[in-house]
Amino acid sequence: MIYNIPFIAVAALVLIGLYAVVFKRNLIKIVIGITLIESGVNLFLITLAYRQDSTAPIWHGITASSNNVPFMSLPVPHALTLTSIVIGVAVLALMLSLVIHIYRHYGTLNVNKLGGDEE
Amino acid sequence: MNIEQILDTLLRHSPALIVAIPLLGAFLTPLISKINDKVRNVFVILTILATNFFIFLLASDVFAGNIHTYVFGAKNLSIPVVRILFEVDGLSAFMAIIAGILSLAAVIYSWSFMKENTGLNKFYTLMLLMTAGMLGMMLTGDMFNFFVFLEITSIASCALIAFWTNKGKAVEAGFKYIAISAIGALFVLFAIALLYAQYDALNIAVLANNIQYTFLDKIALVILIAALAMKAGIVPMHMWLPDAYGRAPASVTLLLVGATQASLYGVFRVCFTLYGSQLNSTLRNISGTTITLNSLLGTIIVILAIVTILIGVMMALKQIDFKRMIAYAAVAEIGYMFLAVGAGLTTLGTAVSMNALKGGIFHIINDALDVGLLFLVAGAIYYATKQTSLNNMGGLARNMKYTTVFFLIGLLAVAGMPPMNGFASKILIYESVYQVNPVLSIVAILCSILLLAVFIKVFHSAFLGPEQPDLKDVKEVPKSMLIAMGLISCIIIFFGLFPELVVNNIVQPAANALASNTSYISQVMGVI
Amino acid sequence: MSGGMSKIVKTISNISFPLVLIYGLYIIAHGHLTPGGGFQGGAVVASGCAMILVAYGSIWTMGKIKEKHLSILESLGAIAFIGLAFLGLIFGFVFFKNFLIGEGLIFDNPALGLSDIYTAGIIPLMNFAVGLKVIAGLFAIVLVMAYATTKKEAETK
Amino acid sequence: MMSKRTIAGAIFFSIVAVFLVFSALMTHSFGNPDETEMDQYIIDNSQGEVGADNSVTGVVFDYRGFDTLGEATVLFTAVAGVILLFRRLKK
Repeated sequence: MIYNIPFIAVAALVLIGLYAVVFKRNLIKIVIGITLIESGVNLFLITLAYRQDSTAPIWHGITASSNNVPFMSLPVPHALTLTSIVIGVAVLALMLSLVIHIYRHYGTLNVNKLGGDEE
Repeated sequence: MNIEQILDTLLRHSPALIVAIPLLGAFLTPLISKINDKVRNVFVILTILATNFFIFLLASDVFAGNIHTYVFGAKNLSIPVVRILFEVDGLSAFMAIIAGILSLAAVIYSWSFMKENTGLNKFYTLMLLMTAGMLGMMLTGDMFNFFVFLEITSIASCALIAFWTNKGKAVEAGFKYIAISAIGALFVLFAIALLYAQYDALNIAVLANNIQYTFLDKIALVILIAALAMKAGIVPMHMWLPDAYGRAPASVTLLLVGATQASLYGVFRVCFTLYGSQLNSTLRNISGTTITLNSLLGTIIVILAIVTILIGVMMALKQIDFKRMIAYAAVAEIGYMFLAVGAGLTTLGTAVSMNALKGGIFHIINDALDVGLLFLVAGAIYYATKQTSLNNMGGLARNMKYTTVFFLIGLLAVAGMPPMNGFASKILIYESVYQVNPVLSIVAILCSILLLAVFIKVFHSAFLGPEQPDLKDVKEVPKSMLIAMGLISCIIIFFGLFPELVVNNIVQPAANALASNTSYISQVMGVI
Repeated sequence: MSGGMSKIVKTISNISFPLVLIYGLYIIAHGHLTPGGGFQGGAVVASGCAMILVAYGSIWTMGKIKEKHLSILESLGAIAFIGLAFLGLIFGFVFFKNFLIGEGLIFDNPALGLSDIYTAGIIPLMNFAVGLKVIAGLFAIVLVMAYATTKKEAETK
Repeated sequence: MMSKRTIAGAIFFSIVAVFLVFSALMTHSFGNPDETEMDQYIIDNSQGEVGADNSVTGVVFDYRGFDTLGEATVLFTAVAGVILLFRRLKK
């Protein structure tokens, strides 16, 4: 039995990401932190799908009325994770474009040195 | 088919169409804009008008007492609920009306306001997407679907906040907004996963029916409320709000007000519907006094609300940038809503509670209209003078007569003066909060007076006063902007003159939906 | 950077691009049978396009295809997707109804219960619509970001 | 010397840490979900109702198809946003 180790890993991933977001002053590191939180949440969703000794929820050449129906893991969390990953890509693309713009304006990625605008 | 049957069919499908039409419009906009700019603008306005038609059609039926459900991909509900469904009750319909009005005003306003800019095809696409996202959040009956629409709204609004990419502050505000909302949304997803892990369901009604209030549910409740309140701009996490409101183009700010309130709607949905059946449960008995969940939650919300109001008003006093000042006033107004809802929560089940909830809900729509109007006026001034700082304005009333009138209406409404709509809702809030705790009510009234003082000062310095030499040949803004501001002003005055009508027909169903979640649950669970 | 990478890289990416393309399309087409689907296959094809972008440089690629064309392609994919959902409203009387199931036309549900490439109703069609959307969308993001950054570098030099 | 910001961050961080660790420990033990009614229904019926061997695709495009529309919209939004941000500013 591995008990709840995967869930502990989830908590660890989210916390590492949150640490980067809260304490790091570099924009790229903050972005990395947000993607780490996202990976943690995705891992949480996908671990929820697992049932002991189960296979992937795909029927290979058999139907539900066959004799040896395999024991399958839960399909809904897979679908949710898929959605969440695509959303993560979208957010990441937008954040990086904003970081590029910020770097062009201020010439730095340090959060503390931003501000003092030209306007 | 006669007209009644057609209307009936449209009514049955309207929950899906309300979201699908702006989405389809958004997908078509890049193609339509190949023709020319005018056709594109007309197309966008027509799309929003069609959406509004369906919203009002649906709302008129929902306010008559029906709850609409719409299952995607199947004719009937089946148990277990595997499919996504939309569930529209009084609260959802009420919020959808706000989003509809705001988006209509925003696109009309943009016609002239944004004319000088490039990239308008994408701008209108994103406006439609943001509208669709807000409406989806308000109508959905599925937790994960709520998360998806939350993300659509925040991604679209982040790109729009940073619209003026040549200004560093705008880009910075956009980054702040996307970082905050991405983290908030991820924690919402985490809480949804916690709920899913226990009950193997994602539907709000099913979850509300099964919820046991275990330790994990408590964690999920705290995470959901904290994350959504962060997106709604409640005080410890309000830092992003003045930046985002202040730097975005005015028409985008108007939609952002709606997006903030969609998050607020999320808080209400979670507190009152998802955990609604657990609200009366006793948490602990300390030496004879029982602490129930609703009183604890209500007290926390009331404290946060008072702090929000105080900080909003105090910061508004200090600002010299017009839009930032209004943004802090918006923070204070959000505090008033929370104050009323918190007061309603502490006294759940009594007549006072019902009055408080009514006041809070009525104030949601009033806040959206009042603050929205002020932002539009600020945008109009920026359009005419290219100034944002109050120090550089003066004597604008001479050349901008209509804008001055609209500003006066907005000013009186925000400060809660009769005969505007703000008075109607704030008097309800003061009355009910006074019965909970007189001190709170007095603080709220004082802050309201301070807000009036803030805006009177602005009115005096920017609109009256000596004319600035470089603002001599300022012209009145174009017609489309006046139409948008006029639309909102008319609704404000109408609400102010007939508050009873509005409270009885629109606010009461929404307040009923907050006060009890049994009809919401039985609509889904009671079918079989 | 504007000239792209060396000749070896260009040649290899020329050879491998069709393979990546076929593999991605295979994943899209078999989405309802094996692991995969529109998003995953689209991401594979888009990464192939990104490989070409890296090998040849963003300025050359921008000369071949503009982001507004990609944007229109993406719109078409999205319209096809939501259009299928609207067709469900028209033919199946519910938004997002899988209206081809049980009709006896193309993409029907097989009698034996085993599904094949020609079953599952609108799912394969939706996979293709989403695949088109993802290919165009992801490639547009990469192209625009790469072009914007290289252009800036060229200006400052 | 810690700044105010760091202290506030540390408090926030530790509160979230407590919440996360508790939720990780309190969740059902790995591989034994308590309730599987909805998912079991999907596993049993995806082949018959949808005609897809892959239950996950059945969920993504049929049972929760509206989510996928939202997901496609998110990507569309991001593309529109990125193109908007990198547009030419002058006409």
